Amino acid sequence: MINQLTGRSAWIKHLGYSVFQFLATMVLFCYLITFLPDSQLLDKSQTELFTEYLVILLTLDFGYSTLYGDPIWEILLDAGIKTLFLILTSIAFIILFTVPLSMFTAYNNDHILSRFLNKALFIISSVPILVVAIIIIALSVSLLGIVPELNLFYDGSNFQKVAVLTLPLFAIIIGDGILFSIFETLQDKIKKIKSEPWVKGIKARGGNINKHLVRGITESMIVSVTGKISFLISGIIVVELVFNWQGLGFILLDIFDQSSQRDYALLIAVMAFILLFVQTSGFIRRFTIMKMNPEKKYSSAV
Amino acid sequence: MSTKIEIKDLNVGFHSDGQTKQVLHQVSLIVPENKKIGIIGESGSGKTQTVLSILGLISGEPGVISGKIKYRDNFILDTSANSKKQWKRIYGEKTQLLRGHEISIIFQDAKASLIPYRTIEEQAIETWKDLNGNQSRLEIIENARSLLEEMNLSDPERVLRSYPNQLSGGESQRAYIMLALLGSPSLLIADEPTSSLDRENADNLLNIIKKLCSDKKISLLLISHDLRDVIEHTDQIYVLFDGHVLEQFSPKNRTPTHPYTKFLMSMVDGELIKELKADPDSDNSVTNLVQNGNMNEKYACPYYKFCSLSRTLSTKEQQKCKNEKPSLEMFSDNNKSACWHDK
Amino acid sequence: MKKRNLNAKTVGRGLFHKTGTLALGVTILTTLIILNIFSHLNGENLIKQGPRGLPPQIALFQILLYTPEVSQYLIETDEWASGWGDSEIRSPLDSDDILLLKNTPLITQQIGKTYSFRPEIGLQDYNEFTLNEAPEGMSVQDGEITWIPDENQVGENNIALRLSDSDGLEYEAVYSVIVTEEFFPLGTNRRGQSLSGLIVAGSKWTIVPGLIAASIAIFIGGFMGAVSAYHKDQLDSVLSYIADTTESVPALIIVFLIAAATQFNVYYIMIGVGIVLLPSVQNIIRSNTLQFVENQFVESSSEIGFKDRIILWREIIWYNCKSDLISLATYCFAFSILIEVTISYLGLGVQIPDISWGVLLAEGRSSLLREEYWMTVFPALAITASILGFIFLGAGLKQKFDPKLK
Amino acid sequence: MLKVTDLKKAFKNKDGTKVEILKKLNIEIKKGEILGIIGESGCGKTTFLRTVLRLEEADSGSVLYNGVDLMKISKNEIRNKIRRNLRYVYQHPEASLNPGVTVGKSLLNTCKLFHTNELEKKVADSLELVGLPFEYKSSFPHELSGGEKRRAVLARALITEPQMIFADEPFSGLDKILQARLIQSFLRIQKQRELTYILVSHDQSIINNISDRIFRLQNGILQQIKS
Repeated sequence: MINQLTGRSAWIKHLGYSVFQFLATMVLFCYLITFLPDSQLLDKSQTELFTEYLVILLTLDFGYSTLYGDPIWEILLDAGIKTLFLILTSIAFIILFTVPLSMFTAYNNDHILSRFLNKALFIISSVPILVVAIIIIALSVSLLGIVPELNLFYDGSNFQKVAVLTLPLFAIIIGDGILFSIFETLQDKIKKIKSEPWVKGIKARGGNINKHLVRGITESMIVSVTGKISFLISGIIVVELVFNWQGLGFILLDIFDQSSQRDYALLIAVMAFILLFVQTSGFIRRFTIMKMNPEKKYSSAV
Repeated sequence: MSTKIEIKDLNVGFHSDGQTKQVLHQVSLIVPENKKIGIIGESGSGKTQTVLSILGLISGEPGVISGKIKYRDNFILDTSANSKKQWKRIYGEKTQLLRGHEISIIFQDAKASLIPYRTIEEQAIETWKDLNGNQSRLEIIENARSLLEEMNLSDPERVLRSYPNQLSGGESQRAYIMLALLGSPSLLIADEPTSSLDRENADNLLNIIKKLCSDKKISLLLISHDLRDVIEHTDQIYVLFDGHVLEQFSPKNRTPTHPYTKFLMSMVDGELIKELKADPDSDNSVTNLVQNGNMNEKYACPYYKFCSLSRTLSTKEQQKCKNEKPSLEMFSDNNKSACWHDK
Repeated sequence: MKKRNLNAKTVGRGLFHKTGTLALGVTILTTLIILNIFSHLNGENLIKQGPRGLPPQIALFQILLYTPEVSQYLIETDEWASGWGDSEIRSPLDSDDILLLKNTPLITQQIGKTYSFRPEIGLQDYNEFTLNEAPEGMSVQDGEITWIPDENQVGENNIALRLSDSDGLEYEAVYSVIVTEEFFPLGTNRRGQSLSGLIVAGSKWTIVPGLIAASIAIFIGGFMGAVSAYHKDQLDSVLSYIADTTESVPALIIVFLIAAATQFNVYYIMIGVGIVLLPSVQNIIRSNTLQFVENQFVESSSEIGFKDRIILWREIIWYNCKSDLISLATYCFAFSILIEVTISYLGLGVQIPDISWGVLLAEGRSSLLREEYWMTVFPALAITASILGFIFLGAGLKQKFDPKLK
Repeated sequence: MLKVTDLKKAFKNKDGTKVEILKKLNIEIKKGEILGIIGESGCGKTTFLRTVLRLEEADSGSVLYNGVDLMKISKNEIRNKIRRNLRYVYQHPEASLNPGVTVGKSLLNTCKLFHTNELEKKVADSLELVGLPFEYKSSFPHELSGGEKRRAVLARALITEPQMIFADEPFSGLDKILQARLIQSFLRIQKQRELTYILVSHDQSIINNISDRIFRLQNGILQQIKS
């Protein structure tokens, strides 16, 4: 349905699609959090709460956080950077890992290594991210002798600094099968390109198909990674809590753990930040599909 | 008259679930200079492998087993000359040089063989870069436009600027042929260009190809599974069946004698269908559609299982069909057919 | 005839041996069900109480997961104080410069079972070692200690081995053995509860919650996907937009929200998990059905005379999408275990008096620092095994029911 | 047996202009004959077949089959009474065979719609009629070759003992030997079951020789070429 919107004003339509989806989700979220039991708010009715939260959302003046005391924008910035660090580095790591690997397995498919790789990744990807994170911590305690938590980063040695930064990334990437699913999509994409009749035509005239392969891989990489962002963020929230990494996930849990005087303004702010990130990646995804397949502008089919 | 391409006793095979299946058996073929040669063969007859062997694109093990291929007057493949490693290397290098420059090929479905996300103009430039030609962009586009005009295309400008899915069937065919002829090859191979077209469109596509080839002195190798394509548009026809060349004849001065080719002719001019219409259960038709011998046994003559002629012969003659392999070399003149009894 | 003898087709994107995966999946599923029933029957007395932080009593696990402390001393006699009081000075020896016991002894034993240990002495030339201090009933025959603890020896019993090397120096290696009434195969946690009992009790969160999540995701998601693809009208774009929107919110946040709103009731949370999984089921079934709708299959079936209802639900869904639905259902079960464990670990799911593998992981986390790994390793293994079990089950069943792979 | 009187059908393409595919078609099909319709691809021959069988609604016109005007009666009536007599063999066999179920089961399901007794026997007979060995009953469509798939589709059409078979490009895209065998089976079945064929194709070499009467469909009108 989406990539039918092609043509000059297409990207405006895509933008509209994302903005509307963002607003709709946020409004729904504001409505849903009025259901959270809170001993302090018994006097206010749900509609009052809902309008209160909507005002906070639309005017964006979150004020001070009742949970941590500092201004919400500062908390958002500080925690946001930490979470963004995890998101962006894990994406970089995924790209570095899956692109060469899928190129290898797609080219020599029946090689024992590629069969082994597919099997190993299939099994590892079904281990939940929580278990992977805890195993990594157990190993780092017993082998490296350090407990990889964020505060160690500030006063630890260089080696400890590196460990604190990289170990959570391993958990994010291996856990919950993100690596395997992106590896699988890339592999299929390469095989699909190589079997296209026009690729045979290029080979038959002695041309090289690598630039088409690279183009296909970049498109498929961008589309599959941006499509998996909300899945990735779920994993990152778990990793933040297991590695005591004070990012947005950490704050979310603190708020949901409270049973009274919840910091609703901070909750809305954090949720808005996360959804904004998800929607931008969704927009990038639709935009890449449109940009990479210009012929779709004039195609009758979807 | 010098020959463009000559294939001598080519054998090609593939590994498929365990055993090696030979796909081409002693295939020989000559494409003389500036002539139009046709290969007729149904699915699984090995016609595509013959084309791929000329281009050196046979992949998989063991691929080319033995045989010689000569281009103009030097061998690009000669398995008897030196060790396997050596002739494979020479074969690879030589075909690499020929591909695109000297020999270019058009495949079955024009629209699917064009790069979907590039305009025809961009594809022309990319083709030219691949052939590391030295012309400038403008010259290439000019060259492309003139080729399109030669194929009486009404609005070449629009075609050049549009994407493949914006073109009609005819336009995408002409664009595809233009790309193939952009490198001014000396041999054009057309691998079943008409298989998804109805009779009328097929004829005018082949006319375009024929006209261009004769204007530009390009020899043509036309491969099709429909006899009508090759009968009307080529000078010499090779009939391929199950990897063997069963007959070689020129359509103008001689009617084919091999039972398989006669069967194909009877299907084209409808004579067999009339017979079937008259009496569906008749078994004296050109091909009695029942099987000779049993299904999975290998006989010397590849066509024995379906051959209606052998059914009318005495058992002694049938023995010959079963055990001795008929070959083309039995005849001197140009029209040969691999059958003991069809003379 | 056409039937090729299909060799053992691998499964799960063609990776694993067909029947092997199904067998593995089925065995894991049956063990989970048996554990479930077992824990419902025994109820409270399933979890035996024992000493706190006891390492696993199965020898192999103990050696793998626990290194006992063996303190070593050099014994010198103090000339001054000869005659009264303890004349020995015991100065501790660091295990780096000298290692009295090369092999590690087992440090747990159940009453009534024979405890035997043959120490490999680290010194080059030593004479017989003697038991300086040992619980009653322990004896040494030609280098092997044997002992059968009885009820009143329950608890810690110190053992001291006295050695002297060729030039007369005397050493002592001291370690303690904990005697228990019950057998704790996997050891106990910080509160002394038997880990094996806890894991069996925790297994009740693997089947039932999954049922709720799977039924919501499969039935509602499948229905919406099929109907919207088959009728391909306004409904289709609305439903796909809704699915796309639900998928844009990270799943865990929805689960947090519902957990907090329903005071951590796992069964309500599983409804949330069902809602989270619903869009992916809907999209998969929608794309499968679209394939049929787009290539004239629907029209040719209605030409034969089937009604619309039959074409969609029997010809397309039942005959062709059954294998996808089954493998999706097993994935829902695996995902529900994953979510239950995660939220229980974070304290938003199962609360303390109740037992869940996630809670065990959370408790085990702090004991990692004290190198008590077994409190984390066994729950982690149980979680991974059950999730893998469901995924293999799904892959095996998909192979069995998928007509194209026959 | 089947009389089509001034059938009209027009399409609205993207920019709203109306394209008349069928302009006042008139044709009468007699019992037991083979009627061939030739037309280039895209001339509307498939639309003609589908509107006659009301798989697609025509704009106007009437189709009389044994006195009943198919255009007027309800869809259910068509499904229950008419469909079994007027069968349509699609151009692409892989689209009409259910890939998820064995050939035998598809035949059985189709047979169950209109008959209640000796279902197994009917399935066996129709398989044997189209020349497929009996064991194919338990094989899946993806295990069959192109020619065998067409025979399976034909078997499914014949199982409800129809009187007329509408076939869209039944023989195109096959090797000549398979094509000849399929034509022979078509003709044998027509003799055994006294069927009426309406064959539509762009391949004149087959249609000219196989049909009793031939029509050409060009820019919306049917002209008779050979009677």
